[in-house]
Amino acid sequence: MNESLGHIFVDSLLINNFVLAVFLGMCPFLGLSSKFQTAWRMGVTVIFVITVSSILAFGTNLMLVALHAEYLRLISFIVIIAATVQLTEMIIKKASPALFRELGIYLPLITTNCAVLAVALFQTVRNYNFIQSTVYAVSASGGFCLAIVLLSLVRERVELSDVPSLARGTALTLVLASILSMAFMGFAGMGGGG
Amino acid sequence: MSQEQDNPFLNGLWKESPVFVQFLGMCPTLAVTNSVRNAIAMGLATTFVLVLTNVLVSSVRKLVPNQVRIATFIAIAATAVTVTDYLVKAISIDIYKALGPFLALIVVNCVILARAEAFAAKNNVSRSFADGLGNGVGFTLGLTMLGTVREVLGAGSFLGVSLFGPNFEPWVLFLLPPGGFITLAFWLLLFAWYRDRKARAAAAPAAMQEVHS
Amino acid sequence: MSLFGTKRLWRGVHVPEHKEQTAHLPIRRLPFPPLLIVPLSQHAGKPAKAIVREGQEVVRGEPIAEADGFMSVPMHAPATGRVERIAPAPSARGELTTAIYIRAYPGASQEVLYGSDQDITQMTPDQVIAAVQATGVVGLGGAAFPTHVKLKPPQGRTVDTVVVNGCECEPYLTTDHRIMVEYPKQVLHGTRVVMRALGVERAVIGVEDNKPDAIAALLQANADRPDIKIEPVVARYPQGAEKMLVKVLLGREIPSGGLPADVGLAVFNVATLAQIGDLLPTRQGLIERVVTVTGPAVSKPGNYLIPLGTPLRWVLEQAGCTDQAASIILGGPMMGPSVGSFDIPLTKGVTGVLVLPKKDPPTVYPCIHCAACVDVCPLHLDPSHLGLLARKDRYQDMEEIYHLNDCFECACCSYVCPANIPLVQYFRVAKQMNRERKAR
Amino acid sequence: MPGVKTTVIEVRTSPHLHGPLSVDKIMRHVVYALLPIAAFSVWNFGISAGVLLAFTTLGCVLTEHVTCRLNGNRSTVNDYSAAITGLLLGLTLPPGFPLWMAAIGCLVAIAPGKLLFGGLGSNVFNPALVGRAFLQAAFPVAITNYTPALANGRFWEFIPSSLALPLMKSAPLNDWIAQVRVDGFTGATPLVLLKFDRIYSDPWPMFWGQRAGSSGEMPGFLILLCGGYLVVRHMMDWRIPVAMLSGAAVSGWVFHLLNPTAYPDPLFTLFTGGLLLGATFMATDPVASPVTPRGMWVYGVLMGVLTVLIRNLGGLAEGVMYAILLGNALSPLIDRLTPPRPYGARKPAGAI
Amino acid sequence: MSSFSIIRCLGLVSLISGVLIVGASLVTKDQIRINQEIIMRDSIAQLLPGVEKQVAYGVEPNGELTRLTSVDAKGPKMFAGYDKQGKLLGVVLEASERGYADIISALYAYDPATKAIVGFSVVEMKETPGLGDKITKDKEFLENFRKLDTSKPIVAVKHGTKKNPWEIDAISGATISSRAVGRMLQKSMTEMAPIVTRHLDRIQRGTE
Repeated sequence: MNESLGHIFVDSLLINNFVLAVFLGMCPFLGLSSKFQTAWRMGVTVIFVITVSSILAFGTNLMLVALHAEYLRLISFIVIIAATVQLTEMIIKKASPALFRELGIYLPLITTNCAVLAVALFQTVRNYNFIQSTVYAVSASGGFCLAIVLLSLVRERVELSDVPSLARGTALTLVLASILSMAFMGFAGMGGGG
Repeated sequence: MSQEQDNPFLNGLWKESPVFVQFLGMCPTLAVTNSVRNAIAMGLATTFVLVLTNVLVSSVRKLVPNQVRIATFIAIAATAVTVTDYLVKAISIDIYKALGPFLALIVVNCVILARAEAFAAKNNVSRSFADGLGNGVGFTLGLTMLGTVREVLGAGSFLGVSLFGPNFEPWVLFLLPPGGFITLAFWLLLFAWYRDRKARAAAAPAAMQEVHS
Repeated sequence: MSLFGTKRLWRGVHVPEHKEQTAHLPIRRLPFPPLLIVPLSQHAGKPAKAIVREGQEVVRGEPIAEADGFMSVPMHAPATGRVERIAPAPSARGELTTAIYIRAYPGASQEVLYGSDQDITQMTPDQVIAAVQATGVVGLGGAAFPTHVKLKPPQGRTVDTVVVNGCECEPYLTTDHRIMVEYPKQVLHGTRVVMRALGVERAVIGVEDNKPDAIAALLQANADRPDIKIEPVVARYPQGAEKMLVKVLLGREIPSGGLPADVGLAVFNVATLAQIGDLLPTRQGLIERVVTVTGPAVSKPGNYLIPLGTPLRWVLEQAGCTDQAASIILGGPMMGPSVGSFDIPLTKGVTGVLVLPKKDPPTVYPCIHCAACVDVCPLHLDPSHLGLLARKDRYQDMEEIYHLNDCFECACCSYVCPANIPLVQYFRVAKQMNRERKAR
Repeated sequence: MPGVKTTVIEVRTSPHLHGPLSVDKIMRHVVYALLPIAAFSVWNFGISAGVLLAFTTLGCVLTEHVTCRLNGNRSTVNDYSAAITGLLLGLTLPPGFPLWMAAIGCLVAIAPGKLLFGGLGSNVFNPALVGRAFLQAAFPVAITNYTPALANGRFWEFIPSSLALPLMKSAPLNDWIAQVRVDGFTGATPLVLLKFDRIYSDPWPMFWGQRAGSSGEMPGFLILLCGGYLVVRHMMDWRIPVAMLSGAAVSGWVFHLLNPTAYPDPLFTLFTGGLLLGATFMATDPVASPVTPRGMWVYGVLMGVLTVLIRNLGGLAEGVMYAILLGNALSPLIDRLTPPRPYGARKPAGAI
Repeated sequence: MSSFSIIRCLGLVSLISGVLIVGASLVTKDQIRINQEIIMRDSIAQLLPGVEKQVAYGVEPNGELTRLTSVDAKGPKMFAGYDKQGKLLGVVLEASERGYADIISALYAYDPATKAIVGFSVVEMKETPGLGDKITKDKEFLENFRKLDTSKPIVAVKHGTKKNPWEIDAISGATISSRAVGRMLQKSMTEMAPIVTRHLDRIQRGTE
């Protein structure tokens, strides 16, 4: 498939937003979106991890195809992601201990963020070349970051009002996510040549 | 913890439902529940992976050093998912296509790792089996409940069988992403309302007694 | 700022003035009450120390308490009589403070027989400052901050201009207005005193354009002296707040948490300067002040010259209250506190007594984020968010993120709020809670 | 003691004066301002539009009342906000929209769209648009079934789709449209004609209300007039509509300059679809818009540009609703990024 | 001790994983291929009614054809279908194009004899349910592909305005999806029709 980079970017950032349209990365999206600061940091870390692991996964996939060992794809991707997260953790720890203290608790969670694995799998299934893969990784993770930041700000706002006890918690978050998702439907068709 | 109260199967099935209580594995919960068939297929696939992972983890648990615990569990889960992937493909390509990427993504479904870590790593094989089965069936049940609402409203059918005749106007929304969010929210609200009512009903007699005494 | 001729405040609100009731009434003296209650703390800073005994006879104008340090001012006897007792008395804020009770002699002529002349032109700035402190004058615009303290700018700050506040932007109040109309010479003389103490060549008197007669009187009295500029400004609340006034007149912003001296200014109220101009040449003390007694529920509203320490009850008896009277406010309706007792004495900081009729409490709606409060806030704060945070007891966030401590409670936000949310009240509570939290 | 008779005095908190506006008064006047537009709609589309508007208004008020009561709270319908939501929802629907679907719209707009968040003042998104977005996603066919204005017999005959049976499809409208067609009026809106058939319509007649569309979006002059009334009475913020309309006009103009054949001129952009109605009455919903002065400009311009982007590049003919919903979603972020600089601030105040 | 136990553990886990994965892969391999072939055969049969035998070709970038043995192969493919007598019924080609929501991919049947498209079916799409997804099942729309002329550029036209045999009568309300179908066919035809013509003899023989 020869998709232009612009299409890939708009498509995975807005139209098929990872969180709001494809339902990937739901656990952190629902679980870590109550505070803007947390959400923002999580989003940025995810962008970093996804981009790095996407690049690594691209190389690994080339290797697997050459060795005719495609059946090891899933397991090797998982290992790559776990390794990337470890690596990120170590880099941040070295580079900025302050940032590490703030992010430390979220980093291991990224391993089970399905968006990370999904990027690696999708870019393989869609036969993206290296540049396409990287753009895809950046925009898809950017979409995640955008969605979680928007949700966190909206949730902080809702926190200031008197939400009925019935709706407090996950139900309200889901309703907000649903409305956000409806709003993002407005972008549909933007990539297409109408 | 007494053995009678702590039935791992029943706990996973409803009390600690992965979908409605623990909010684990939200991605497939919302993504593949636009039809009952997909929901059940996904649920069964996840159950299979859960049971397999739980049993494997439980049987090797004493050999696993703490440092590589998570890595080992993930590797086991990935193995189980790869196996499931092949099996589903062998059973029906249609179902395989319907579940799409979410079949492979079972490996990062938090419910797998959560059960391995929280239960299978500490319990014997038979109890872990029951826990995996319970959570798996609970997950399937939750998915089916979501799938039912979404399919009935979104397509006017149940398991592909038309319910309201050809003139029914489907609520397309429920097949789309917002419908997934809103259906889960609806179920949660319903449970909250029910719990609230039950709590009030329980509180009312107590209040009456206080008045009388 | 002066695109349209007259300088003006762009934020804030236009409040109905209600000044017509008293603006044209000359200042009249109120009869002496039988008992005066002179609190020792009528000013910001340390309370004064009593220098009289119970039972001692005092003459009107005689010092009865001395300043306790630099951040304090002396008190003078407001009437000739006998010190009945020195005991706690209720104050406008509700708490009890020590006061000197003076039983006025009914037959006394109440002439001021105290003091002696002094020539300012022969005095050094420090001597002028000491002389100002000796008069016991504090900010008469309401803040009651000791005036002489402002004459000594903090280390490293120099003052280049004196700003005189003749705005009186609070509705109903007309004391400053009448003082400017009737005592322009004293105002100007007081201005020169502080200019001399500060060694400043320039002064600006800002007067709102709804007091044309005051502007005319000042201009006439100042006809031959260009060093004091009289500057009309468009009437708008809260232009009388010093932060606002210096911004409007000179375009300078007093930094958050800072003083006018930080931007080279010293700000004084016209009534304060009129008193200095009046008292300083004869070494007298502050014993009375002009108070506007007004409101829909007052039968004889007016601008009264009232001896300090006169109980509120006496003032209301003399001015007359109608049956509708329900709430009494010391000061203007925007910022003045409502009092809970008739027995509190009027002090140096009281600019007016406002008697309001009964009013049903308004329905309070939820905040609809209409941003009316954001648009009027003269300090460019976000009262809307502050109010929402206050309802959730998030006082710390209010201070740290939303600059709560910059708020000077002008109440513009509460005034415009269509949801009737008592924003200012929330902010007062929040500030108090923050102080308590820090104290712990 | 002649003066002081009152023995009980009330201690109140300052300020002791209050401005002339109150929430219910503002809301009431917004309803007044919407009524002429509703009347125009009834003139254009007849009994169907009238019943639809009455139905959505009553539906929203009733939903709010019943939901409040079920929760054991005082009913909040007296603040008129539910009536506004209902009117706006009705005005954004096609005149022949099936009433049973409109009822669902009311339910969604008020229950999850507003009361779930805590009622008036708490809704992060404009409730009417939440209701409409739900309907758009749920019934994409019915909500794009527009009918011609000024049809013969419109005052005594319903548009056939209005009365579709609950849960059932409405009958196709093509025959009916062919039967009542008036000169110059087809069922398609100018935006749909432009997007899918490349037929350009003259913008000025649209400004005077001569076209098909949602029941309340056509009388441009009336919308501006009614909005102007609210602005003059200080009941509406003028910055948001001005920012949104200029954002749309300028970005539409840029598109037009780049490719005059594919993209319409700015006047067409301004006068078509729900842009005027949305910018005047929905983008200005104070609850869901930023409070900071700079934020309002950013918010307005952003929504205007988004509208044009969706219309010109997206798959939909109309983008106002999505643009406003996205603007609502972004408004907490905008508020956060555009804090007013406090008087005398020593350093630039809080970025992110 | 600990490093030994880590190695032991990881070794054991890799062993288990390896055995399971390879086992599952071996056990299911044949069945998966059968399934895929069944699906492909069914969809070809649906596009070319009466087909009895089919041959799969891979299309090389230089336009050459290679005979395929597995449907799993990478790259563009082409399937030739023959009836009982071994006569060529048509070729089935792949096409894809960006639709309203995401990429639509489809198979269509092309009859080189009449130079017409004679069948069309969507393989994968995410178009709006109720609107765009009508391209998969709307009878009126699929009727377009019973005999669609390819001698002129294929275009989708507004519903009810089809006049020429090379036009596609679009679904009302789903103009974008319909146009995407038109575009994908036109694009694929311009690319593939010459290749089919060039190798027509070989395809008709259907043996290699």
